[in-house]
Amino acid sequence: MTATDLFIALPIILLAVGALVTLLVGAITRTTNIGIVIALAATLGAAFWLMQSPPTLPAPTLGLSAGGLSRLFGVFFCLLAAGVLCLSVAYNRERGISGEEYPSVLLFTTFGMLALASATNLLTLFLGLEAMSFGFYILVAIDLQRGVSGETGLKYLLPGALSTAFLAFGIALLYTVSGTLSLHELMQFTLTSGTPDPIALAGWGCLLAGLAFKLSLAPAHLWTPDVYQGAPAPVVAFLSGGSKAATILFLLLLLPQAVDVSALRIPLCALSLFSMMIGNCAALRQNHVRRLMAYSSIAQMGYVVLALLSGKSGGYQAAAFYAIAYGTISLAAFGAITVIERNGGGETLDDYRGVGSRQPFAAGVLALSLFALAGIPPTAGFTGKFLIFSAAIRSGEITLAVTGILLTAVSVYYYLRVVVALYFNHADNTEDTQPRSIPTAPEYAVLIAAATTILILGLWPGKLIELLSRA
Amino acid sequence: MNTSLLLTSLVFLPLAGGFLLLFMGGRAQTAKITALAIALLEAALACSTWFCQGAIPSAGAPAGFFLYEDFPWIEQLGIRYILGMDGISLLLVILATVVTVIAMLVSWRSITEKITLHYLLLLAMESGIIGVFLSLDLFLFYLFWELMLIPMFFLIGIWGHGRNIYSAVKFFLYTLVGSLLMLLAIIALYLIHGAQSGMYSFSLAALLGTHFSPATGLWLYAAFLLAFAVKFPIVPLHTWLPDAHTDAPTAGSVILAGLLLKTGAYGLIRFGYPLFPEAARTLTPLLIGLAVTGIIYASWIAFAQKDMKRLVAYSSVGHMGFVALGIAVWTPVALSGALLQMLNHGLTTTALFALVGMLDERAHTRQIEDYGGLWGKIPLFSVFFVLFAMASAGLPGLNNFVGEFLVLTGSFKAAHLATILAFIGVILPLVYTVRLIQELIFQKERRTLPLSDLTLREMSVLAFLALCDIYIGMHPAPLLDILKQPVALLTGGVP
Amino acid sequence: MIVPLAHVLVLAVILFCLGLICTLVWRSNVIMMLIGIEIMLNAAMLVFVGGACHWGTADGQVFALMIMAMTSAEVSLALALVVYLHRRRNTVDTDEFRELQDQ
Amino acid sequence: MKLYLELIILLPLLGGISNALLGGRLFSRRSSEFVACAVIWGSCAAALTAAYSYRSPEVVEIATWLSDFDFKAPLTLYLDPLSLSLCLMITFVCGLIHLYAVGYMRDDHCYVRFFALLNLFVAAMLTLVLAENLPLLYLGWEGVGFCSYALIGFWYSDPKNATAGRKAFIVTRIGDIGLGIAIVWMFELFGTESITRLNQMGNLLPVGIVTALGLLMLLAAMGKSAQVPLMVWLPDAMAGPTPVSAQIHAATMVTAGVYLLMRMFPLIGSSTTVSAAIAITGALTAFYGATCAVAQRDLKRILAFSTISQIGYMMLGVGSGAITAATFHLLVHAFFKALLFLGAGCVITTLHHEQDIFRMGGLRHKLPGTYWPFLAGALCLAGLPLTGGFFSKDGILSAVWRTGGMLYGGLYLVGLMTAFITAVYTMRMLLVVFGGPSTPLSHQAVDGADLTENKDKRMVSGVGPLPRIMEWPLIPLALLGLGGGLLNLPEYLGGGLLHSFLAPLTGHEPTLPHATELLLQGSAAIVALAGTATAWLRYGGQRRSLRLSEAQQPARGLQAFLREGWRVDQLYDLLFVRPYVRLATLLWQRVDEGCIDDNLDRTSTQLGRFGNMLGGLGQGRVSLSLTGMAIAAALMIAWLAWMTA
Repeated sequence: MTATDLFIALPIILLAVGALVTLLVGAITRTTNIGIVIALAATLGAAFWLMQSPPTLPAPTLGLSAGGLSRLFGVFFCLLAAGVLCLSVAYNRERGISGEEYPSVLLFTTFGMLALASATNLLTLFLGLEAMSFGFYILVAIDLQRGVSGETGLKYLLPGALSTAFLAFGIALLYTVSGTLSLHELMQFTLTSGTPDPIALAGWGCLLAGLAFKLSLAPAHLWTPDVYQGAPAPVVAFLSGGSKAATILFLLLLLPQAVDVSALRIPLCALSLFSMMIGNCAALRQNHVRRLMAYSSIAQMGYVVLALLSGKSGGYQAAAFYAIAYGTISLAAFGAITVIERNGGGETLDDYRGVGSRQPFAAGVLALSLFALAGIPPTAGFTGKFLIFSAAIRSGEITLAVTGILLTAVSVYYYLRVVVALYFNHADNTEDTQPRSIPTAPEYAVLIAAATTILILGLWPGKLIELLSRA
Repeated sequence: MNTSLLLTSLVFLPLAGGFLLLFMGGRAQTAKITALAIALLEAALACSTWFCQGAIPSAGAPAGFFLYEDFPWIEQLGIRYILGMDGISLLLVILATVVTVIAMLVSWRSITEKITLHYLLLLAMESGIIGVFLSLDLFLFYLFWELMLIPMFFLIGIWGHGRNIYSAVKFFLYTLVGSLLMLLAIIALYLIHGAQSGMYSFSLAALLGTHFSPATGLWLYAAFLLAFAVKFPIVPLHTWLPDAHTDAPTAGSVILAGLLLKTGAYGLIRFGYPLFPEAARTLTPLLIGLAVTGIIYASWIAFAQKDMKRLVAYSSVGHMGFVALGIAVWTPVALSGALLQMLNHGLTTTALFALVGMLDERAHTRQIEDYGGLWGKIPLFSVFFVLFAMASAGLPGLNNFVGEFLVLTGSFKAAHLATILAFIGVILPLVYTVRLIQELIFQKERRTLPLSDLTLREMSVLAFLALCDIYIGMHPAPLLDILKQPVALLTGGVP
Repeated sequence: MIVPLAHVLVLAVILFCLGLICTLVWRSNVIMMLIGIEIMLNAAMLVFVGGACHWGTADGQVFALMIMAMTSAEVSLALALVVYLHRRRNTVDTDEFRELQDQ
Repeated sequence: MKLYLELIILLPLLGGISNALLGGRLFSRRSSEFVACAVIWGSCAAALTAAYSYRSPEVVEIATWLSDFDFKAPLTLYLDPLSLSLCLMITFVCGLIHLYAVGYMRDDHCYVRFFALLNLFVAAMLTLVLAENLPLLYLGWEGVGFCSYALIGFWYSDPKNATAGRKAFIVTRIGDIGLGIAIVWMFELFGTESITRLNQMGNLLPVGIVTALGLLMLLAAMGKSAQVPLMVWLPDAMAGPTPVSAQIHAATMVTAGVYLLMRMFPLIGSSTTVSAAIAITGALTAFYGATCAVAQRDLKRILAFSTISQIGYMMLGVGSGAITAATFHLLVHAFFKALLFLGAGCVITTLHHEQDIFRMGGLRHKLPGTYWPFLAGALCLAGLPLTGGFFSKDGILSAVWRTGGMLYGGLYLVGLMTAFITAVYTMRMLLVVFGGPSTPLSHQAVDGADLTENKDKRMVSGVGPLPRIMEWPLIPLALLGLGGGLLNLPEYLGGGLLHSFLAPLTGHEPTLPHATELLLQGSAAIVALAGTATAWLRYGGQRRSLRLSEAQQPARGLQAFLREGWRVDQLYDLLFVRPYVRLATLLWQRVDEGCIDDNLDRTSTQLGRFGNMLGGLGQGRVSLSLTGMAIAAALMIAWLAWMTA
């Protein structure tokens, strides 16, 4: 292992070590928040390292690199994890989720994401993805006091394992065709111009099916609402923002290297269309806020696929932008939901009535993120959608773009329902009975940061777009 | 006068003021007064631009724009921050500031909860609308276009009555469907222009010369038209409007009728026609047909209404039909008539909604059949009511007549039959107006209602509007002069 | 290589399908579903090993090893969950767990 | 001159505005009344000065109004003999009526509104008359319409009054469609709206277009001047206070249609079709009005129908190209009809707002101050020889005769017949109202109980003797009516003043040989006398009480048909009003809400249901989730396989 290797791997190592230290410290002392503090330090440290380090060549011996994209996403994952950690403090305290395993697993998950982000070959990529998924298997079911936690875990784990099988099989087939695991060469061999090898295509089919689960694309989306409903809110924020972004990154590391992705056009079209349609329509009458957000995320991923589909004409940048934007919005939305749900607040739209006046700050952030999801300017969601549809039109996917935009209009309806519940419907007499829960300082910090990012990405997205197009 | 950032401050002063209000959460009275002060300041600022007409615009300004600001914004996408003001924008911006002040004043007492938020939203709304009237970059335009929806949504939803949530959501969705397709069209336009010229830009001036195949142009124009037609609203895309108006609070109705509807017409004038002249010409018969249908259909329906606000709302649809007609035929006289009609409709309908709101505020009913004999009880109110109702019915000497008449004069050459039908449409407003006057103002009192005559605040608002109405009705020349140059540039007429 | 790659692939596909069917059909017992998934992963490993032999590189074999390690971790996690679920509801039938669904 | 013209219009306008703004607060009642009357007389003085200094037609531009690109409609006034003579008449008659109104309204506390509107009306009417371009004329045209609307419904608390006002406004506005279209069309054709310039350009156009334009203006005139078929509003308009009826619905506004046609005659007169149409409309209306008037028993309605009829004469005159005669009749009619209305107002006020002529009687002795002027007016109306009405009506009839031909010959006969009926109903009215013994007001139940509805509830009952100010304006009017003939004497008596005054405008109108003229006048005189005799035979002396007792019975047959104005109201109600109202509701509830809106709502509901179904796909089962993924994989692999194959 050379110095460069170390240089590149340092943030990953930092996270891994952090995870272990957290566990150890937890075993030694029972001080409540020490684990979270350590985890926070690790994530922020990793983020800082990634930010300040200059771009380097790929690591000679490890399957790692520190290119623009991976560093950008690395920073994003670390900051997201830090945000989720901050959100978790109060939530976990009130839900009785104690112990060092929470921050530790969270760090481990981040570790997986970071490994994925800096992977140069499929093995690292796969392992990173799996490491991340492992973390989530545990995280979604970590609130064992809750009756549905086990079910949530089951509903995430079983399809997750199946998707792993598909992924592994797909990668195996691709490897068989190309004889290499290096991303670039593998892509050159498997998605050539002209008619590609049937086995390679079968491999891509399996791979996409596996990834469809992670991205919760229809028809592999059925787990999403259940898991979103059952998991602790901060975990959902991480799941929705982080794991999806990581999966998008997985595809972003693969697809741009291909010679010609037109073979995958129809499957991707179908995935995109089904996801947009099912996600948006199913959310229309949903009364459970988290399930609603889950369907929304299904739909949003449909848009990302639309971007990936029109990759060469700016779609990859759009997808990357949207991944980050969506992650930020998720953090803000579920952060707000976390705050709202603390103190045993309800989860249905009826319970959200009058929250706008009881918890103005959280409700404001939630409303902002909902508008962002709906693609209303000037938010990150709008810029993202703008980039996606630009790419789609540029690559000639007019029909899909028009369908997508019309479904966006449909989607506005259910986002508005939440806003309506927050602000318009006055709760009957709940004003006095329910305590006013005031966000804690970390929550404030995270929500403000996320909301600001949403607005900045909406108003001045230039910097990020530039970074992405350079990467 | 240094006018370098005048437009920017015009756009963002209300928004900044709104943020100021955020810090006054509890002190409603202070917030109210601050908001009004900001709105008045804004109005003064807007009026000050009147005197900039002679100003020499900065380099690069398109012809006709005497104030112009152009800064890079998102350079990676060729998006610039371009604001410009010509005669058309000038009048509409002044209208916007005035109507906002009026909206604040008419809701001075009727809003009793979340007062700060109410005024904050009004200010935010003002920013959005002024932004729409000033932006010359399509991306920026779209941004403001969407931005102004949100405050209105909250205004209807929080302070509305009846089925306000339904109406608010309907309003939002209806307008959004149109504008999202317009977004696609904007993107397509941007890409087509970029591919042709190699320079990707959203600036209106740059995009003006883009060539399309007829089919492409038609589709893109159709998307633009849809977005604007919903806002307009052009029959049959109007059904959101009666609901939104009926259930909105007075300030909401005032802004909706006075300003929001104008943005649709403005968009069509500023962007729709100039960008796609050929497509626009192809669809002119359709637009004319819809406009005339709208005039007759909406005015006819207005006759059957039982709810005053609904009646005024339908009348709005009818009156905007004249604007649509004027734009559709695109002759200099008709277009300046249409622009003037926008202004007139803004003033008159604002007044009518304010009046209805005042009645509602006192008696808590908007059913026509509950009132009667108001002349005997509240004569001052009745005088204003008759005046504005007559203005709305197009009585010569009052403002609406001028606009309608110019539209009809200008459109006769282009569309004989449509104009003749529109003339028939002129009489229908009179029919429902005199019915409304009769049932409200005349006859005997039908129910004992707690009515009191206008307060000083209400009277000053109405008197101001009345003066505007009469002034424009009798001496529209200054306004027409301002419009002359931009209209000539748009239509190719000789000023 | 003694066995042609095609044969390996056919076998792997058969295995994969068997595993898949097992997972899909045996819904009354989580353990059986997990076993089905294991079979699918084994099919993948088989392809890796076959591919490695075909190309004469070690990458595939390393991958297969990694999958093994990963699988064991996964299974341990899954079993822990199963135990937990069984303790709560006294059943391992997955379709019994339907608390979370659209109303 | 500019100053005078400005003053003519501005004074009433200022009077109206200042009364509206300050009346009741700053002004005492007296000063309100004073201002209202003073401005009209001031205007009259200005008109007189203008007449004095008048040399030749003059165009005065006061300010810009509508001006946009090539479209120009400035505030420009045009003074020519026609507008000058009308101005003089309007200011003078209105001045008298204002004075009268001071007395009439002395117990009404809404006097401010009344006088303000009355003044505004005069301003609008003068604008109409003096306008040099059509949009400005339209401004006045609609302005008088609005004032008329507001004044008919002046006693608004009675729905009947308000409805009458509304009807008047809407029906006249229907006619205005024609004017509006004509205005924009002429702008398209000539590129100008100036009346003087338009009138010079008539011969530039094909006759067809001129005809169309003429018919459009005729439509406008039908509305404003209550000609068949748009005459239905005028009888109802009598719901307004009597001075309003006198000023607006007898002397001035209703003649605006005639004025418009006269004004534009150089343009539209070149089409014989238009002339014929105008003449036919006029004759028909004259006949219609007269026949209806015969059967009425409401004093004001008699006068209203008589007005319709007399304006019909004017139209007939215009249609025959006799602008002078029409103007002459217009002026004289204004004098005597205002007089009759004012007289009727005196009668009605004295009788506590009783309007049924069959409950009146013996007023000759009770109200001598009213009776004599009223008699003069009636003589004029009946067209008895040597009165102003005789000469003016004869002028029209001889013009019709002069035009000749089958059509005009027929129209002449109709005119003559109408003259006969006119004499009948005039004398009937006179005899029934003023003749016979003085009977106390009886309140038997009679047919037509609706005749008493115009009572103003707020008027104090038991009005004392008639205020002097209400009677003396009758005298100058009576003198003018009787001596009106002097204005335009026939050729054989030395030629007409008006004729030569209007000559620059009308060109040289051909005149008949003196013998024919005398013959025609003789026949007209005979007809008028015959009518008077007929009326005397039926209502004179003892037969009056017979008719009075007959009137107790409900009207039947022809009488009822005529009394209800040929039942045109019912017909229109059936044909237009009810379908309009029904369709409005239908469009709203069935089309707008039932179809457009409902379909949208239903679509969204369906979409929501569809979504629910999609959401329910998972059923919360893990196995289905796995199946979904397997399906995704299977489909994709199948597609990819199919694609490579």
